[in-house]
Amino acid sequence: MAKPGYYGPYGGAFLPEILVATFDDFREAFASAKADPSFWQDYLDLMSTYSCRPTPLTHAENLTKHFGGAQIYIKREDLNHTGAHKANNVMGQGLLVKRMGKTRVIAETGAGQHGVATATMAAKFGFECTIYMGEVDVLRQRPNVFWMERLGATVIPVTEGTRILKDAINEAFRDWVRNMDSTHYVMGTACGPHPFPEMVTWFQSIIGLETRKQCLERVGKLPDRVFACVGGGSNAMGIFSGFLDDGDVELVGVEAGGHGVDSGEHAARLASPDASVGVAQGYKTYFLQDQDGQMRETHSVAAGLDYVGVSPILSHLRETGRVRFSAATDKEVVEALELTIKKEGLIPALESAHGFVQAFKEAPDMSPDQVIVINQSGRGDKDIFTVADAFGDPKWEKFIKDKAEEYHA
Amino acid sequence: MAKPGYYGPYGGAFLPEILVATFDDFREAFASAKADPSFWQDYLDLMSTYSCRPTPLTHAENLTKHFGGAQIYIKREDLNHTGAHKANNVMGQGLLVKRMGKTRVIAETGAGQHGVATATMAAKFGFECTIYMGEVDVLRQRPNVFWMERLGATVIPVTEGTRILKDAINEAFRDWVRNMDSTHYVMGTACGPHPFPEMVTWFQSIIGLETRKQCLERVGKLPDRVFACVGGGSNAMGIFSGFLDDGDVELVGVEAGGHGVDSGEHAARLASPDASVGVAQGYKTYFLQDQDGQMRETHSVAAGLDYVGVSPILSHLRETGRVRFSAATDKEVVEALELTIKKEGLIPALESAHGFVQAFKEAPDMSPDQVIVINQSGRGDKDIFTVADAFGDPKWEKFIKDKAEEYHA
Amino acid sequence: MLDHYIRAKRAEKDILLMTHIVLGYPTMDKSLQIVRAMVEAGVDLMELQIPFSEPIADGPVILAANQRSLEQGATVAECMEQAKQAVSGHTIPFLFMSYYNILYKYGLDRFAADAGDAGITGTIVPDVPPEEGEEYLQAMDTRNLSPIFIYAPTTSDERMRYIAQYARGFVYCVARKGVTGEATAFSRELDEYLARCRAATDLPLALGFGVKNQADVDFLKGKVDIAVIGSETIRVIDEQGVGAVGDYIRGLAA
Amino acid sequence: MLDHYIRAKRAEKDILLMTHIVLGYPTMDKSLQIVRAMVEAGVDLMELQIPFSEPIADGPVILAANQRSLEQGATVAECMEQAKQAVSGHTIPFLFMSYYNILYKYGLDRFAADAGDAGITGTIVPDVPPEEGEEYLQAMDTRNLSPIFIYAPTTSDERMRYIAQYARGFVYCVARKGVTGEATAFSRELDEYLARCRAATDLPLALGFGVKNQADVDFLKGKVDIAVIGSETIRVIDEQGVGAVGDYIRGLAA
Ligand SMILES: Cc1ncc(COP(=O)(O)O)c(C=O)c1O
Ligand SMILES: Cc1ncc(COP(=O)(O)O)c(C=O)c1O
Repeated sequence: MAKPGYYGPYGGAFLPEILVATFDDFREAFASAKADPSFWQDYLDLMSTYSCRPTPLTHAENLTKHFGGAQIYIKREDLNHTGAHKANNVMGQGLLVKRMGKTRVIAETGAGQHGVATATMAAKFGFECTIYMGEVDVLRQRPNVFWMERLGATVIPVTEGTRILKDAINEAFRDWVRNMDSTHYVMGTACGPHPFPEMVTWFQSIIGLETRKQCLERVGKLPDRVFACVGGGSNAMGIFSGFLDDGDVELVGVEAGGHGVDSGEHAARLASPDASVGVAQGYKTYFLQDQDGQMRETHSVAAGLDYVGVSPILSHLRETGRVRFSAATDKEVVEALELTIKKEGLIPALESAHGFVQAFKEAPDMSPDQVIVINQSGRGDKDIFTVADAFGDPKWEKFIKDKAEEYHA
Repeated sequence: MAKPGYYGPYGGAFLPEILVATFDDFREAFASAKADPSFWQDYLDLMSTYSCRPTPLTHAENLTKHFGGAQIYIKREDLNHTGAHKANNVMGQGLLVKRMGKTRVIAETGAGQHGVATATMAAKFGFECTIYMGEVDVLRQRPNVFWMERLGATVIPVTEGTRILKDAINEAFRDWVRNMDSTHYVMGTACGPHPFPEMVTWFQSIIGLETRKQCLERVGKLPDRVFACVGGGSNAMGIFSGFLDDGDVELVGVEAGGHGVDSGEHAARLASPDASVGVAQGYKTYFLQDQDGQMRETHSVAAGLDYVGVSPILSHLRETGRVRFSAATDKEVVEALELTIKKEGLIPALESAHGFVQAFKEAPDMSPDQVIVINQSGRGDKDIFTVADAFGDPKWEKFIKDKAEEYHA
Repeated sequence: MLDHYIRAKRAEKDILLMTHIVLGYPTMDKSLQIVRAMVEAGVDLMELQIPFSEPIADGPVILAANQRSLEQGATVAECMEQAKQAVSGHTIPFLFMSYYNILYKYGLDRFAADAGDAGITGTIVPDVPPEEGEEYLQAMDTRNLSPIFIYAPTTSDERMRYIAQYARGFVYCVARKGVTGEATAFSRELDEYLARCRAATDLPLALGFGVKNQADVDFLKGKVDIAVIGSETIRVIDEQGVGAVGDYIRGLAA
Repeated sequence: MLDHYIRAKRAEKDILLMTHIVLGYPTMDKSLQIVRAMVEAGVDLMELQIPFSEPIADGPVILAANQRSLEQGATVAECMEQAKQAVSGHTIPFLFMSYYNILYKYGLDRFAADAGDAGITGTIVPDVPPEEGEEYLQAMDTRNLSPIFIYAPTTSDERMRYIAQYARGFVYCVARKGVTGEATAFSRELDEYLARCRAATDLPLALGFGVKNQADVDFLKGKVDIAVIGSETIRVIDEQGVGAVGDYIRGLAA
């Protein structure tokens, strides 16, 4: 890397001047934390006493048998406190915020997972907390909003722009430029201006480090392929980090194919020809944008993948060929979810189920002495409102209608 | 213990003759499993690769500071797969079912936690699965029913009796006496005929064994007091098991005080004078029953504590003075929940929050070199419908109404 | 004693009939009416069930009758009283059927005493196996009441002999797995099971669970001493009213 | 060059006015009308914002104007065309303001070429710090366009000097933390900050963010060369219509 914060031509820190000093401090604090072994130790201690790390690596014996090919293992980030890998990043940033002496955190959230994780971290560390969430998402993800509020966070519905995740990010930046003295912006994924992609990846690399070790201990060898869904790219970068130097381990990122990569309604930046390089939200990467550089609307059944940009590190790793990308459609995702629940008693988040789709496509053509690891980035019970709709469950609908009646009474 | 399966005068196996042979086999299979060190090792392996054991012991520093007394530690059973300690019991019984060569499991469920856990285990082990659930609970706990069905279980709403947990237990027994050749009844708590209380306690003792070890390692001494909520008694027996022989460790069980132990609307069997010794559902213990021995209606904000009986082992431990009992009212529970969420970023299940109430009452009067452990038996996000109502959140109500509108359209 | 009565009666008849009612169902008064109609129709023994909130061994029909009776406020004291009235004026033996908790809460000794005073001959308590029955057996014995025990198809020969040691009056053979009120196949398999029962005890045998019509009763002749009609009489009452009971019973014994 | 124009103009006036509009807001036609009204009312420089979907440094007023313009279908090509028309017939300098992605996607060289051809004098791109601006600077330089850089109160003296090396035309001093369109306290603290800006560069200084009325403009006299009125003109348009702009501007410069 020639320039710091760049991954090939991607990355950078396209910052309004007002934030430059804040980022100088932030970069410095991060660099000093990264160089300080006691910081990582504190992080490990926190994650093993407050969340449930190391998370298990589960051998999915039934799925393996079902597909009759590679041995399928599942890395269980769903067992983290707050139910997803988001906790890793957020707790790490919490420690950094403490180190920087700031007292307030802000964050964007789409599905609400990162918002809940941040609000949780803020409660634990005693920080003030404001969460920006597109108005559309506030309406869709009320359960998460409810918990954020219980956790003491102020949830601000963003009514600007398309009122979804990217607009929440913009609003969070607008808050930050006002309050940077007291406030740290806890970005939820491996995107945004440098050093966010590097830092989020660093905290999430705990997934990959554990997985590598667990594979060697349990299977006696490294996996042949590792699958992860890609929204912003944090869970994927997290697990991939453990294997980047292991040339024989194939790394596969799976994006949101929505109604199909040809439909125009998807969120596939690296697995479709629809995205192009641009600069927004402070960094350079592939964006789903029009010819003028205006960001397009994206679609996915999984709110957490429904984002226009993608980690600059992944853009680079696609270019170097180190990571292969594919997309999974909404329909495939619901099917993979159904199968995984029935066969293994695991309920992956809709986001995570994207990784399962591609793994299921490839497993049958592999041999039983090959090993696949899928990153189950989160648990799906948070998705009940979406999943119930995807299944069109009439009993669920009746339950909601009756509940509404109760409230009308 | 004079008679096997008895704890002082409590316990036993009051079985219809048709089930006696089944229980003979069951007792034998359990005894042989218990005597076989490889069985426990298989259990530990399963729990550490499929669930997230050992679960962490979290130092609740903010709550400790807030109350200014004893150091408060929280045992994190909420981080188990499926979100509660129920997984321990269910996975253990799954291994036993496999050992017995049976192919079908049935279970009762109240809140739905045990049902989801059992359905999960059945999916993992490839068993057929039928869950009995009082009709009232089916209506109240639709999200859990939804997941059980997705997991491949048949959920049968019980329309007999008071249509709640105890009636579901009766129905499960009625299924069992028809299908005992193929079927094992996965009882969800440390109640029922011998060897259920002993077996469920044995599987749950994993909580106490871990806690004891973690305490010694982290705190350098045993805890002074251990608090756990008591429904049927499985999570309490689980954590208490680690300390029964440590005479200096005070053990405190907290029952559902509902609207107050004087109100008649509660589920306090050992912490109120309202219960008396009886025999029902196959075992002898304290029941909330009328003078004639008819079971009374119970009430708790926590569905999982809303039960007429209690583990015979706990009835005995109260008598011997080894375990002290108290009750927490619905109101206290919601307050403790709110405080715990805000201060620690933890969301205990409403059931678990009962233990927190009593711990919070006692912590301030203890000294900072004393140590309290509370068993957080499960996570509370499953309780959103109940908690949102308890908080009377208008935004939640609006969300549900809007969702209902959508379904009406 | 009860077994003497049965043996004597069997000298006259190929098979005896025992019927079952739930006290307080459909109402206290009507349950007495039903008893009268049954006795007049010629039943040889009667089971009076004291309702319990958790009747674990009963199927939906009897379960619902238990609940209905309790909802209408039936108490154990009242059942005791009604039993006394039911017994009086009839010469056949009456048995109490209930679950252990009812006896336990009432006090076993007091229960046995009051039951004895009411003229009751024995008790059927499906959730007390002999292993758990020490106090129960003692109380029954003191008052000369016959504790009726149960054999099931799953009961081993050895265990049948074990149970026989504690059984008095007769042994109640459950025809099949499951709870009351479901269909039973009256088959060769049942024959073999009953032969096992017969070999295990000298006491008379009753067979219950699923006995519904004359054909069932005929099938049992020569195999057991008593045919027990449980849920089916409640079904008849539910569907055709109390007045239909007499004819139904007469149809069975024809 | 731009700085010569500013210095020359400053010889005549205590302070210059730069106003801002969003191209295509409220409509393309009206935005041209507004430009005309502003120039006639005597502004000395004009900022034409090409709307972007993610205007991260803008507050609600300008943000909403960006969105409105895009919703009505504004394209960059059209903005380029409109800019050409806006410039023609006026003698004051016009600057493009936008975010980097707009230039980047258009092609930096092509953007600079087309902007130059349209008569544009310089560009304000708030999300390109000099560190990220190599290509951008080169493209602007080739076409003799002035890249306007920004100072903020959080910018250190050292960094101000660093930025000054890349700045052309003038330096845009942001009055305070936050985004456009919020209130600014015109205070001693601001004075000190502006003194730091002044010390760091020989280029003229503009001050923007929160300049609203004559008092604000008066406060800035002698401290900076240009007062920038941004969100406030949009507010005036939103509240009083396009016709009110001329009077508003004249009121500031009075
Ligand atoms: C469970 C889960 N997985 C994946 C993602 C996508 O984010 P990322 O690509 O940064 O891992 C999200 C985002 O909300 C999520 O909640
Ligand atoms: C989270 C949780 N805690 C506690 C209980 C009570 O059961 P027990 O007393 O057996 O632990 C339940 C029962 O559903 C539960 O779900």
